[in-house]
Amino acid sequence: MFNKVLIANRGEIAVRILRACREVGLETVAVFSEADRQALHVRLADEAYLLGPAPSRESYLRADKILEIAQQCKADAIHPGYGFLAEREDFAQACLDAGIVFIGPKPSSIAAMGDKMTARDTVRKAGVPVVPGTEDVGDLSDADLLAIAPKIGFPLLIKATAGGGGKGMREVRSLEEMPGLLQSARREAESAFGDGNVYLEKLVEGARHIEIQILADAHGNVIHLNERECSIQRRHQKLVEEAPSPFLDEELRQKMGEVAVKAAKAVDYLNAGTIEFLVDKDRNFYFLEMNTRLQVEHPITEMVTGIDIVKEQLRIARGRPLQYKQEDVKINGAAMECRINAEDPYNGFMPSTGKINHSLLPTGPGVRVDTGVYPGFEITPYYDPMISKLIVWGETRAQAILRMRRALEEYRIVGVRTNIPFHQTLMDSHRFMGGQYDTRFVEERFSIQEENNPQQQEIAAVFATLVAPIQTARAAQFVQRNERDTSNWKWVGRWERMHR
Amino acid sequence: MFNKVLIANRGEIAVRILRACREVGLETVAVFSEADRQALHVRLADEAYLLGPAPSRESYLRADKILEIAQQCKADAIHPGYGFLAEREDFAQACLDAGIVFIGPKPSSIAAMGDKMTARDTVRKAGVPVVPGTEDVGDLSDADLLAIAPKIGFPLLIKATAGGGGKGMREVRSLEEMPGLLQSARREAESAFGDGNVYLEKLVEGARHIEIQILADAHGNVIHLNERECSIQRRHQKLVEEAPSPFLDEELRQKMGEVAVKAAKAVDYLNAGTIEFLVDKDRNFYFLEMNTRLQVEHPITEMVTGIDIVKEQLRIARGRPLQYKQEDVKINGAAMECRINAEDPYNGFMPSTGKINHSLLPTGPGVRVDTGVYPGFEITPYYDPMISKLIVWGETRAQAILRMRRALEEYRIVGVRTNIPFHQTLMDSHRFMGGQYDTRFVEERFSIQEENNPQQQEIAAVFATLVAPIQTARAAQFVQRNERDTSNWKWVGRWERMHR
Amino acid sequence: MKYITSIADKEFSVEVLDEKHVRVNGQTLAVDFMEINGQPVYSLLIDGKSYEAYVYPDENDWQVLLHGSLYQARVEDEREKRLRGNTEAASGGGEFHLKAPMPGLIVSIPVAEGQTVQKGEVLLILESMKMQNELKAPKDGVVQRIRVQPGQTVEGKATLLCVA
Amino acid sequence: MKYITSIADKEFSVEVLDEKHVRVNGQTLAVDFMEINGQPVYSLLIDGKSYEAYVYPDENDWQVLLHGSLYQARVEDEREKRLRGNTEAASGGGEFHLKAPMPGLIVSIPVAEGQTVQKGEVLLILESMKMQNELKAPKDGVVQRIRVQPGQTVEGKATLLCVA
Repeated sequence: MFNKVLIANRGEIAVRILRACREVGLETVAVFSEADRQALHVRLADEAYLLGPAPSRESYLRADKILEIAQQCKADAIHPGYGFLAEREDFAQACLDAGIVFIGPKPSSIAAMGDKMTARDTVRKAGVPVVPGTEDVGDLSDADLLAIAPKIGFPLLIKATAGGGGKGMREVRSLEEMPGLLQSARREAESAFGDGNVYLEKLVEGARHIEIQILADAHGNVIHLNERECSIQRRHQKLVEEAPSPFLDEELRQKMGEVAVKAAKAVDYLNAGTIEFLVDKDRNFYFLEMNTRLQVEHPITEMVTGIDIVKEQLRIARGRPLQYKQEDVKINGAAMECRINAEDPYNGFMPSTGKINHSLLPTGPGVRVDTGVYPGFEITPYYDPMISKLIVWGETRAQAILRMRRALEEYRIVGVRTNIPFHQTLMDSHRFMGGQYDTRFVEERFSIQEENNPQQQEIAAVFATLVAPIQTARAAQFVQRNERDTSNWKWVGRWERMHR
Repeated sequence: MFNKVLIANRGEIAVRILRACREVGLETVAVFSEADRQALHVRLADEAYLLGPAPSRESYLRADKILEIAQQCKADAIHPGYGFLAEREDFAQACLDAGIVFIGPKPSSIAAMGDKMTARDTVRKAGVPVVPGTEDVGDLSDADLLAIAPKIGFPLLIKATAGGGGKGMREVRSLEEMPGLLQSARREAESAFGDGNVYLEKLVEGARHIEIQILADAHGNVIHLNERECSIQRRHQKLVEEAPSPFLDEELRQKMGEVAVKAAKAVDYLNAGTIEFLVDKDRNFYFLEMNTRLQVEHPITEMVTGIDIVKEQLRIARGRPLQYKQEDVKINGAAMECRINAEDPYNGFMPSTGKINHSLLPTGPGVRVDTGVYPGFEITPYYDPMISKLIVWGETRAQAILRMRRALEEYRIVGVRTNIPFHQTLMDSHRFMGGQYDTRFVEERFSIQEENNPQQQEIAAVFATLVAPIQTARAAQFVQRNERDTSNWKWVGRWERMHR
Repeated sequence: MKYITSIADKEFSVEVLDEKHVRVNGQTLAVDFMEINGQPVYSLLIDGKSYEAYVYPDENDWQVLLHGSLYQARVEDEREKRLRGNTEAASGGGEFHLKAPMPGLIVSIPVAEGQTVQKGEVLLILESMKMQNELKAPKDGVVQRIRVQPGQTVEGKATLLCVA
Repeated sequence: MKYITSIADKEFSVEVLDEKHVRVNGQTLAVDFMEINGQPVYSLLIDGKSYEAYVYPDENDWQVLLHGSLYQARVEDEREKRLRGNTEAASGGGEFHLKAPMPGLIVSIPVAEGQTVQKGEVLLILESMKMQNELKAPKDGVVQRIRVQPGQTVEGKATLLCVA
C-alpha cells in the first residue's frame, strides 16, 4: 500500500494521473523543469519540486534526482506516465531498491519487451505470430543483415532493437540501397537510444496498426480491454485512434485478445500494457511490440469500456485484484481521439512554438479533453508538440465522427499553429468515414489541400479585406489610445522628467 | 421532418441544443440581443440574427420577432430551450400556425400544466397523489383563502397559479401573518407572470424534491428515465442535482416512475418533460408540478442512462418513434451537477457582473462542462447568473463526489465572483456525503463559514503578504515597462511631434 | 521587510528574507511565488507544498480565496499597525454609504429616512440577473438621504442611501 | 474604399460601403464584423450566416483559416495592384533566406554551398520538440552562405542559409 504518488512526468499525462490519484484519495507530488514552473501539473499537485533546467536529460530523465525527491518528500510510489523513464528497467529497479512502489510492470518484463528482438523471440516461442524477419537474438553486423535480407524478401524494414516511435526505422526496397539505410538507421538509433543495434522485418503492405490493451494484477489475473485502431499515422506518429476498430469482427477481436493475453503472460506481465499488432488485408495479424506502460490513447478504451485504466493501475500497484473479469468487459458505442499538436499542417507539419494567447475548449456531451496547457502557457521547443487529446464518444462510429467534427469546429487555439485543420479534413474524408485506411493512408493517399470551394473563398476574401485595414491601422490606434489614457501619460511624463 | 432549427434562447442551453442539432446534421439558427453579439451561441451557429436590445422583453421574449426571423431564414423548427418562451402555450401555438415545428409539447399540454391549480386537479383525477391544499379551480379571493387555510392546517405555502422558480411563493406559519403574505405573494406573482392568482398547499416539512424525466413520442409511447434529486436549493433555486437519488430504493423509484408516466399521459404529453414531486420522510410522494420543457439539470440523466435527451427531443419532433423502450433504460453509476453561478457566496449570494478575464475549465475523465461563456466574455446584469454547469459521472455516488471535488478544485474563473466555494464546502459536508438532506438543508443547516483552520490561515497570510507589495508597486512597474518597450516609444515620439 | 498580517483574530509575523525565503512567526520557509498569467491568481510553493489562491484587494484588506475558503487579511508593517491602532481608538463608527453592487432595478425600499435600523436589516431590494437581492445594513444606525426610488434603474456603484 | 482581394487564382472586388455593408463582385451584402476578445479571431455575419476565422498577416498576404481550410489572401487597392504588377514583371525571383521557424538543434545540412537545388529539396534538418523537421527549398536555385553547422543550437528566426 502507498499514500503519496510522485508523478515522474509532465504535460497532459501528468495531469491525467494526478486526477486519478486525487479521486482515489492519494496525495500527489509533481516534478518540473525550469520551463514548467507554471505548468498545469505543478499548479494542480499537492506538492511540486524542481528537477533542473528545461532539457529532458537535465530534468525529466534525471532518475537519480527523482528518486532523491521521492525519498525526501516520502512519496511511496512513482508513476512514470509514458515516455521519459517509463520503459527504463533500471529506473523501475531503482524504485524497488529504494522501497518505492513502481506503478508499472516488473523490471524483468520491461527488459524482455524493451529489446525488440528479444521480445519477438519470447512471444514467438509462446505461440504468438510475429512478422517474418531476423530471428536470432544478438548483435547483427551489417554483413549478417545484408545476407539475411534477400531471404526475408523486399520490401523490408530496418528497425532499432531498442526501438519505439519510428526512430531508427527505415524502409528498404532493394539490396542496393540497404547499406546506406543501415548506416543512417544505426546512427539515428544510437542518438535516440544510445544503442545502434538494428534488426529486419518484412514490410507488411496495406497493414493496419491495431493494439490490444492489457491489465494484469499480482494475483495472476490477466484480461484485455479489446482493441484500439491506430493506423492514422504520419512518420510513425499516431494522430488519430479509435475503438473499436472498424476493421475487426467479433471473432478476430476475440482471437487477438486471447493472443495478447498470451503475450503478456509470456513475460510475467503486471499492470497496464499494450500489445501492438499489424493486421494485413487478409486479416492475418502479427505481433509488433509491447508497450510496457500507459499509452497516450488509453482514454478511448476508457470511454467504450467504462473502465478507468489509471485507477486500475493504482489498484494493481497496491496489490489488489482486478475489479473486472474478462466477461465484464463490454464495448459500448465508439470512441475516437485526435491528438492536437502544435504544428502547422500547411507547412509540412512544422512544430510551432509560442504562447497560447487564447483558447476555447470544446465541451458538452460525450467530449473529453485531456490537456496540460491553458491560455497564457508557453509551448516551448523542449518537449513534444502535443497540446491536448480531444476524445469523443458516440453511440455508433458515425455519431462519434459527427461529434468529433463538431468538437474540432468549436476548438480554438490562438498563439500557435495546430493540426486541427488536418483532423477536420480527415473527418470529412470519405475513406476515413468508410473505415478504409491503413498505416500509409495519411502519407500516401491523403491531402489537406482540398478542392476549391468558391463560396468559402469569397467569405475568406471578405474576412481578409475587413481585417487588413484594422491590423494595418493598429499602430496608429495605439497612439490614439495613449492620447486618451491620461494615467498613462502622467507616468510617461514623470519618466521623461527623470531622464532629462 | 425539418432541416433548420432556430434556437430561441441564449447561454449554455442554446449551445447545448446547437451541438445536438449539428451532431444529427441539422442547420442551426441563433438569435441574440445586443448584449450577446459575441456570445458563444452566436459564434457557433450556422446563422445568427439580432433580436433587439439587451432586456429580455425586448429580445428573447419577442415571440413575434423570433417567428418573423424563422420565416425569413426558412427555419422549419424552433427549440425554445428553458425559460423565456419555453412554457408559453401561445408561442407554441403561433409556431404551429406558422407551419413551424415546435420542439416541445402540444400547446394544450403546456396550458394544462402551466396553470398550477389546473395541473393539480388534472393529475389528481388521473390518480396521482398531490399535496393537500386548495382544490377548486378558479380565482380565489383573499377571503376564500383565509377561510380554507385552517382546514389545510399550518404551516402552509401560498403559491402562484402561474408559478415557477419560487416567485410569488410564501411560507405561512399562522393565520395572523397570512393577509400580509398574501398581499406580497400576489404582488410578486403579478410582476413575474402578469397574473396575481395564488393557491394554498400544505407545507411538507423535511421533504425532498425529486423529479422524474419523461420522454413521450407521437406514437403513444411514454417512458421515464428515472429520477433526479434536486433538494439542494437556496431560495427555491436548485444549486446541485444528482441521479440517482440517494433516498430512493428500487421499489419507490419504479412506483414514482409509473405515476409520472400516468401524469404525463393525463395531459396527452409529447416530447421531453419533467414531473416534480415532493417526497416526505416516510417516503410518501406528492405531485408538485410538471415542467413542460427541457430542464437545466437534464445532463445528469444523460450521464447515467447514456441517452442524449436533446437528440431524442429532435427525433420526437420529427415524428419518429422513441429509440428506447422502458426496459432499455438502465442506471449506470452516479452523476452530479453543480450550477456555477456568478454570485458571491461570502456576500449573501449577491450576483456578480463583469468580464471573465481568465478561466480554466476542469476536464478529464467523467467531467462535462456545459457553458455559454468563455474568457473575454462579459457577464451582464440582464440575464440569469448561471455561468456553467459542471457535471460529473462516477461508478458510484462516492466516486462522483470525489470527482466533483477534484473538478471544483481545478476550476478557475477570474473576473467575477462565483459560488464555487459554496459547492466545495457542500461536497465536504458530512450530511451531504451521507445523502441526508432535504430542501431546507442549505438555508437552515448549512454554512459556508467553516471552522478555523490555522494552517490554511497561515498560508493565506503568506499569500497576502507576498501579493501586497506587488500590487502596490504595480503603477511604478508600469513606468519601468515603458522604459524598455522601444517600439512603444517610437510611436509616442511621433505622436508628440505631430501635436507640438 | 517585516509585516504583521492579521486574519480574523490571528496575527502572523511574516518577514520576506529574500526572493526564495520567508520567516513566518520565527520559522524560515522556502517559497517559490509566482503570478499566473497576469491574473490575480498566484501559485506558491512552500517547502514543496503547492498552493494556488486568488488574491484581491478589498479596501484596506486583501481577500485570499484558497482551497474553497475565503480569508480577509490585513498586511501592515509595524508602523502602520501602530498608526491604525491610534486612529481606530480615536474615531467611532462613521457613516455607511450603501452602494449598488451591480446595475439593476430598485424593487422596493422597506425603510424610510429617519428610521432606526439594526445591523442585518434589509434596507433595499435590487433586482438584477433575474434575482431579487436584499441589501442589508452592516451596522446599527439611522437611515439618511435615500437617493433612489422603487422602479428606478441604477448603475453599478451608485450610492443608494446612507446609514449614520 | 474598394479593394481587389486575390485568393489562389481568383480575384474578388470587395468594396466596404459602410460599417454594415460590403459589395462583393457587385453584390451588396449585410455584414456584422467583430474581433473576438482582442485576438486574431474574427466573427462575421454575412446576410445572417455566422462565420468565424483566424486571420494572420503573412508577409504581404493574409492567412485566413476558415472552417478547417486555409486561404492565402492578398488585399490591395487598385493602385497597389497596378504597382505590384509592374514590380513583379521587372524583378525575377530574388534570394530566399532560410530562417529557423523555431529554436532548435541543427541535425544535418544535406546540401553544400554552391550546390544546385530544386524546389522541395531538403536543405536542412532542425530538431525541435522531439522531432526532426525537414526545411525545404521553396524554389530552384543555388545554395549560398550556409551560416550554421550540424550540432549547433539556433534561435528562432535565425538565418540559416540562402538560396539564390
